[in-house]
Amino acid sequence: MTAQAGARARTRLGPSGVAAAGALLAILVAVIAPSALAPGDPLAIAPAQAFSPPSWAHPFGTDESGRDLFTRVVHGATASAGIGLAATAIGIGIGLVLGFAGALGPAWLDAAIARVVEVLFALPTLVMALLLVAVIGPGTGASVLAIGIATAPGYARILRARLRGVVRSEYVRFARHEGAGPLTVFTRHIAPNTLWPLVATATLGVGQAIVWVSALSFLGLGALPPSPEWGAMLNAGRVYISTAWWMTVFPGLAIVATATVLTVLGRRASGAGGAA
Amino acid sequence: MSARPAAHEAGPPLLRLRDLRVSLPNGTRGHTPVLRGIDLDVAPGECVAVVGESGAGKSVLARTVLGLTRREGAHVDAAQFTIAARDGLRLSEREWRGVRGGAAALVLQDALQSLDPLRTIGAEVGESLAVRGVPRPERRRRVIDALRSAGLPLGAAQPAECGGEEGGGADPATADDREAARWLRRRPGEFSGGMRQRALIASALVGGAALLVADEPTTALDATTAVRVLDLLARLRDEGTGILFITHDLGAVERLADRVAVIEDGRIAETGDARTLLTAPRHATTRALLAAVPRGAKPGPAPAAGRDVLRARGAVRRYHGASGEVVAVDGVDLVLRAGEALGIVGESGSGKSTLARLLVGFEEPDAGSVSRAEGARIRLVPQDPLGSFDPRHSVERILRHARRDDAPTPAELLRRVGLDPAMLPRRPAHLSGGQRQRVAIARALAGRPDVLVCDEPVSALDVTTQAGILDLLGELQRRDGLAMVFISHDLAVVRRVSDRVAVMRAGQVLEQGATEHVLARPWHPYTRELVAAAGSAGR
Amino acid sequence: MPASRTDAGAALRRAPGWLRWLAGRVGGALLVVWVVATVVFFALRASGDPLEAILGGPGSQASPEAVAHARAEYGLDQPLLVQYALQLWRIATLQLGDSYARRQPVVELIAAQLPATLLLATLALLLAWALALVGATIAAVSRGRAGRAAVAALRGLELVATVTPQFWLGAVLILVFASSLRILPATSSGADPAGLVLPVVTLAIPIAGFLAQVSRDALVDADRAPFATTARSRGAGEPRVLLHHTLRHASLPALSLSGWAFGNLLSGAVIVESLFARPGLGRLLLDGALGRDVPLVIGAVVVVAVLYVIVVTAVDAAELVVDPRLRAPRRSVAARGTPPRTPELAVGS
Amino acid sequence: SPGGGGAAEPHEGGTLVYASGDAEPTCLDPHVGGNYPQALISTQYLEPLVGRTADGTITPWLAEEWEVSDDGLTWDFTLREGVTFTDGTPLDAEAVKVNIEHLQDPATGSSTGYLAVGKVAEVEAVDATHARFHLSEPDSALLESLSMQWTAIQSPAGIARGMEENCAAPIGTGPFIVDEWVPQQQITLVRNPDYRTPGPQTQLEGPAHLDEIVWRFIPDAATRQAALVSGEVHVIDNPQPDAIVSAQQAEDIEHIDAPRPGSVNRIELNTAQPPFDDIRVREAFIRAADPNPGIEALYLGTVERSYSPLASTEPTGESDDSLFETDVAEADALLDAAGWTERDADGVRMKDGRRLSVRFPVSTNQSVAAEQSLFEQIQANVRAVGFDVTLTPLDLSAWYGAIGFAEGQSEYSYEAVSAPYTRVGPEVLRVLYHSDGIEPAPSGYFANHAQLADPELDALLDEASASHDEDVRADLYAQAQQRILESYAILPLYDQQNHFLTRGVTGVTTLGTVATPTFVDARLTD
Ligand SMILES: Nc1ncnc2c1ncn2[C@@H]1O[C@H](COP(=O)(O)OP(=O)(O)OP(=O)(O)O)[C@@H](O)[C@H]1O
Ligand SMILES: Nc1ncnc2c1ncn2[C@@H]1O[C@H](COP(=O)(O)OP(=O)(O)OP(=O)(O)O)[C@@H](O)[C@H]1O
Ligand SMILES: [Mg+2]
Ligand SMILES: [Mg+2]
Repeated sequence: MTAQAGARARTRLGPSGVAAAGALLAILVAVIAPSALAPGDPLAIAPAQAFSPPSWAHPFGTDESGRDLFTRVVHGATASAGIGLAATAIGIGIGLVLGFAGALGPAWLDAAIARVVEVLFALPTLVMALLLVAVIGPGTGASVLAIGIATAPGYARILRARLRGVVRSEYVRFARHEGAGPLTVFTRHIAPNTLWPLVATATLGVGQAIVWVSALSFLGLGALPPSPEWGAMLNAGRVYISTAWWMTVFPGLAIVATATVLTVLGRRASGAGGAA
Repeated sequence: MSARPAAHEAGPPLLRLRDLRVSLPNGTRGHTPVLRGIDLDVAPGECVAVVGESGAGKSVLARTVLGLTRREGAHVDAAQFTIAARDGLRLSEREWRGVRGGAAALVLQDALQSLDPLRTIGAEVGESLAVRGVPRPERRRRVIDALRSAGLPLGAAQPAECGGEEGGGADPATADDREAARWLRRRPGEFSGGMRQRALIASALVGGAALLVADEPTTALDATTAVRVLDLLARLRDEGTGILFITHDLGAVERLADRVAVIEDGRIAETGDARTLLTAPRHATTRALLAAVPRGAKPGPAPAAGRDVLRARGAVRRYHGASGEVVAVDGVDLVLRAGEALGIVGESGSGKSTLARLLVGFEEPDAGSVSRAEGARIRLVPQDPLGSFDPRHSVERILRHARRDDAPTPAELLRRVGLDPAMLPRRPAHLSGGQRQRVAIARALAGRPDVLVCDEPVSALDVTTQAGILDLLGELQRRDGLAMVFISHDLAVVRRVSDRVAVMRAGQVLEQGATEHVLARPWHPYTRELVAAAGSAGR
Repeated sequence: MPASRTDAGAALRRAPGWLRWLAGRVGGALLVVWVVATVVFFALRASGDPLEAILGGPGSQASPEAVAHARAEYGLDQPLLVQYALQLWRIATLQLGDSYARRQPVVELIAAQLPATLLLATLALLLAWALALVGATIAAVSRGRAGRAAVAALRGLELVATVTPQFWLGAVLILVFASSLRILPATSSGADPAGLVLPVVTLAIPIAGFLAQVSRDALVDADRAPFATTARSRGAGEPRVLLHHTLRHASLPALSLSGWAFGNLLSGAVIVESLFARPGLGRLLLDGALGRDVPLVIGAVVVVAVLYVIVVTAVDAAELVVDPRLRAPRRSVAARGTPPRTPELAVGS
Repeated sequence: SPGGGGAAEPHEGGTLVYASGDAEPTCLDPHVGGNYPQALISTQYLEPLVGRTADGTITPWLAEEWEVSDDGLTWDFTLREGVTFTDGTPLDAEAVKVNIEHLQDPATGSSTGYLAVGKVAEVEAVDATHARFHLSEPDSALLESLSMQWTAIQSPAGIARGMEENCAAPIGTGPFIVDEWVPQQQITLVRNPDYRTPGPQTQLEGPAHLDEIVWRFIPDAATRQAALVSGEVHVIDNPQPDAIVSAQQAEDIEHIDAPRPGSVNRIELNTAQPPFDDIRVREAFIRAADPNPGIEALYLGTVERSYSPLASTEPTGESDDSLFETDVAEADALLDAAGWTERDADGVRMKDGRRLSVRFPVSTNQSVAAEQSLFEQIQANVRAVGFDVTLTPLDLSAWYGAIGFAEGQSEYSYEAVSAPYTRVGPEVLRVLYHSDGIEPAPSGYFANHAQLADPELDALLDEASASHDEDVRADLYAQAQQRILESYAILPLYDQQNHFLTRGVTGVTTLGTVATPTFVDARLTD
């Protein structure tokens, strides 16, 4: 990338966007190759060094089993982001099916889906997730599924609204009027205008899903020990909050930072994409 | 207007500006000069018009006169800045508040959004009194007086548009008062544009302002309503109010102003007596401005009548709104022949756009029929171009997708409509309204159309650019035999481009015929009213 | 049957506007309950033995009598369709059954816990509104370089607030205000004002972040709107412009988001109530979910859904009061941009 | 009111607030089910027939004296005279009979109490104050059984109201009366004005000092601790080790360390199915577990490592640390010998295509965070020799489900578990390790999670149960303990932790039975 191109990107993103992109890069590296950032073993215990405050040897300190928190936070990115991604993927998958069926199907189907989606959206996410957990039982998989299903109505709603907006838009009408075939219209106008904004929404959604799943972890329904999932780490550290603040602060910051970065980028992407 | 005494010679000026310079923050830390030396006087009972192209700095001038640019971060400097006998450069914010709404009042450019939609008319009009602590009963009385003098029919149960007849009668009965009270509780959303504009003027006058700054008070209104507002301003002027009248409409200037200042790029280009300046302009800018005003009939010979390319027979289009059914187009019969230009005029909401969409086939008629000549290629220039562009596509891509046959390149198309080809990579959302309109025209031309349906294609353009586009369309007609439907609410524009004209109201075509014939001898009363309004405002 | 439906439809179309509006709301509420009932019904059947779930998970070791009773009550020996109808009927008639774990009717349990949650949620919503409007006001009145910095800081704060996990925030607040400073109690058992402070703050902050964002945008828009300049041109000072004009506009999106916010508050109540050991619907629901007390969870979800509909209806009514444009005839409705029902980009609540 | 550093004089009356970290009971009658949370709260309103001092001596309580026949099959209890339950029903032999029958009735769903009175064939009401217990076989632990809160005596009229009502407010003879139970919020206990049956732990004659006890449930340890520090509550249970340490330094907070009697806290390995049906695999697990450094780090010196099946408070406890020395090489060798020689990609041992995996359900309601961390460390340690341990934190009911045996299952779904079951005296060994304990109680609970079925061990335990000679009994229990330890079916960790922190209150004592606190002598000082 030339300096000029870099400058251009910077002006488009703004300083907060650049910072967010940088942070995202770090998170991505942590997700893909955690060992590059933190070569240690996130599960290696060392009881003798339990509860060490942050130091050069342990930048984030150690936890109650003497595990290095920096290593755990870095390696936790895979689990947390994976959970967030999986839940979002489920949500979007269901949302896509409902959204497309509604917007492109017959009117009665659209009406039915619209009402049902609106109704499911009315149920608070955690309430819905708990309902599903009550029915299918607790566990990581269950909580990912629960958050996925609980967020699906939100995606379906956004997608359907956008699809309807695009399908009925003046520019699609103009394209047809100018003689573009259905396939051209779809690939040229409909798909980019509905799916790209969805990427932005999904970016935000992953951030939110991480927070949701960590909430389930807090409620004892999340990741299994000793997985370095951030929510579970946070929950474990919370017990020692008055004597070992670092056990709560760093995983908490990881969640907040990731969600913030994804939110900033998601908003920016949706702003740049030009809403229909 | 002709027999009026020259009031400005009587008293000391209400406003005196010498070498006023204003620069506004430009977002990247610095300031950009917007006004660079303005000299201006307004005396009581005098109307001084400020005309100039879009972006010349007219609105900035208006806000500066009321001391409102300072909170926008402006640097204001002047050799002299006297308002209401005080030094405008030295006034503190608190002292300015005393001036605003008291000695001087402002009617903002965006008239329809200048009343707070959440507050009642009474509260809005009475605000400058409330700010000054005027007790409630007196406030009410003065608000009612101001509204009456602005020509609002307070007594009527139905807030309908009435003419400018004087006052509310000799003895204001208590029943009348109650009616007025109910009136004051209404909100801006319940009124038409003209009534809102008058309420806004009333709110400026209620504090007894000696100087009224009116920034384009008529642009948002249709011709008939505009005339009434201009009449109101004239009456105020005659009653002794000094008016700084900002506009780009030379017809309005002619009707109202005593003196005119032509502003170009933040400087006064020419100033002088209204009649002399309009008849014998000295400065090039003024001359260009005058030349660009559309006037006269369509130049050149009438085209040879060709085959029918578009035909509507008893076309009806209804919409279902929440408040019931709207018949947008109600049994229209129309024919467009090859090579011909058909103008359509009518007030807002009369169904012009709906008819255009029926003609190009964007909508199907609910009754009657619309037929198009076999093989004729039809293109639409929509009224709201932004929605017709894919927001993700660049101008270049939009034009490329629209190209047919041997149409010019995108860059060439842009040049034809007076745009810089440097705009090719831009997205439509990042263009101004006028630029978008021209891209829409370029896109329509890219399709090498036989028929062009233009829905208000020049409404967002300043007169100079407008003239260029009208010339381009005329040339296409002459050279390529393009048939055209041209919709506009501006009678002068329609007259200049169309061979025939149709007048619409409430979804129906009231009358149609050869343009000059209809305008010279309108038989429908509505057409007569329209022509009269246009004549008095525009000529 | 189709004839009667058409009649009803026609009658409804002739009915006055508010009645139609109310009918739509009630219809919405019924739909909510129906969807919930259906989802639960099929999820229960899909997850294995519904009896086991009804009687409290695999560890319940229910007595044969209890099994027989539940089998009869839920019609589990009947065909699937009958079971489904039975479930709908039970919910429609508010026969939510007994909580297996607490041996009490679900309706009673919920009725006992509801007031505490409603108090919590209402206070949190009010606080969130207040915070949002204060934040928006600061943003609108900030000028100059320091002002820009303040606004930037505020925006950052709002953003972080929206993504901060509540359980973490609450824990930090407990550490600071209860353990270290000892000025506020860490737990709250009911309506004691001091005990409510921390839970309400914890619950309000993320939503305040969201509401502040929309209010700030609305206030900045209103501040730039011609009517604000006009008000200034009449001699109105900044406080007056704020109080009489712009702040009302800024409160509109926050108001119309309240339905969504309320849902979010109920999500938050699940966490906050267990963190602060507060009684309430959220904790009841959590205990129910953890203990797989399916009748209890279904009951709580139905109640939450109905509550949501009530709140949205109330919000709509409140909007009518605050925004006269919604009451005016059509032409002016079009003039107003439809307010967001959910913050642009929030996927859940 | 919170704050107030100065130690004020203890005063009469007032409301004591107790905050429990245990799960809120679903029934306040400890006969139903029978877990520790029920024992905790029922100590305030129900009293047993006999008491027990901290050193294990059985003392009179509701029963003044007792006599056992030579064959050990008949016990005569003489009840205190003139005692009435708080509903006015007299405490008589008939009431005792009703209580024992209540425990034995399958419909009651008792687990702990049911096991405790398992050998009682019948109770005969000889006259108003004389109850005769007929046993099916001799039971030397009968007095210990009857000293526990799970067999405490309730008003027969109360029992007759039916399970639902009795669960909401059991009626006893204790110093307090259940006044109101607002589920999820609190239980209010008010003073019993006619109280006159103090147990061995108090010198008090007459009603308690406090007007009222408010019993709250604050599941979150950090919140509970904060509530104590900020003065919202007077007593908390299940404190975190770091809270205990800081309490030991703080002057306004008292620490009560009252380890539970009977069994030690241990991890039990399921010997009924692979891989722990092979003693070599069990030994390998135990040799590799290496819990000591973790116990030190996590408990900050508040607990001591145990090598015995019995708590340190049990005089008959027998320990053997030589069996538990950490030896990773030995563990590897044992596993190799047992045929777990292959390793999969993750380094987990395999045998015949089966992974060496261990399912370990953890009851979050019954285990503090430090303990769960210790399990994680053990998980990491045994991982080094090729065990793949899956820790599953579960809510109480789900946990019961996980260790239970449902119809249609081919095997149990746990290989390791740590259950908090205990009872008074060495008799706990029989409940936990006798093969009879594999059979579930009416509640569905079975105590022998290790599923030890060792006829010789059974014989030792039966014999000890039947013997009334203390020395013989001690010897038999010692042998039994040695057998249990050598079977490598359990990994003893430490005493069952039972700490309380108090602030602004004096006179809180714990019973010598299951170490539950009593507030009969308590007085507020703030
Ligand atoms: N608040 C502001 N901050 C910075 N620049 C401004 C501001 N307002 C106006 N300008 C700039 O000042 C110049 C003059 O604008 P102004 O609004 O006065 O034009 P105008 O003559 O009123 O045009 P129009 O006829 O379109 O209303 C324009 O270039 C505009 O971009
Ligand atoms: N899509 C629509 N749905 C409902 N009503 C509509 C729709 N389009 C137009 N109308 C109504 O039909 C009538 C005619 O509208 P149309 O846009 O054709 O008028 P117009 O003459 O073009 O007005 P203007 O000069 O303001 O552009 C109006 O009352 C309008 O409110
Ligand atoms: Mg302007
Ligand atoms: Mg139109």
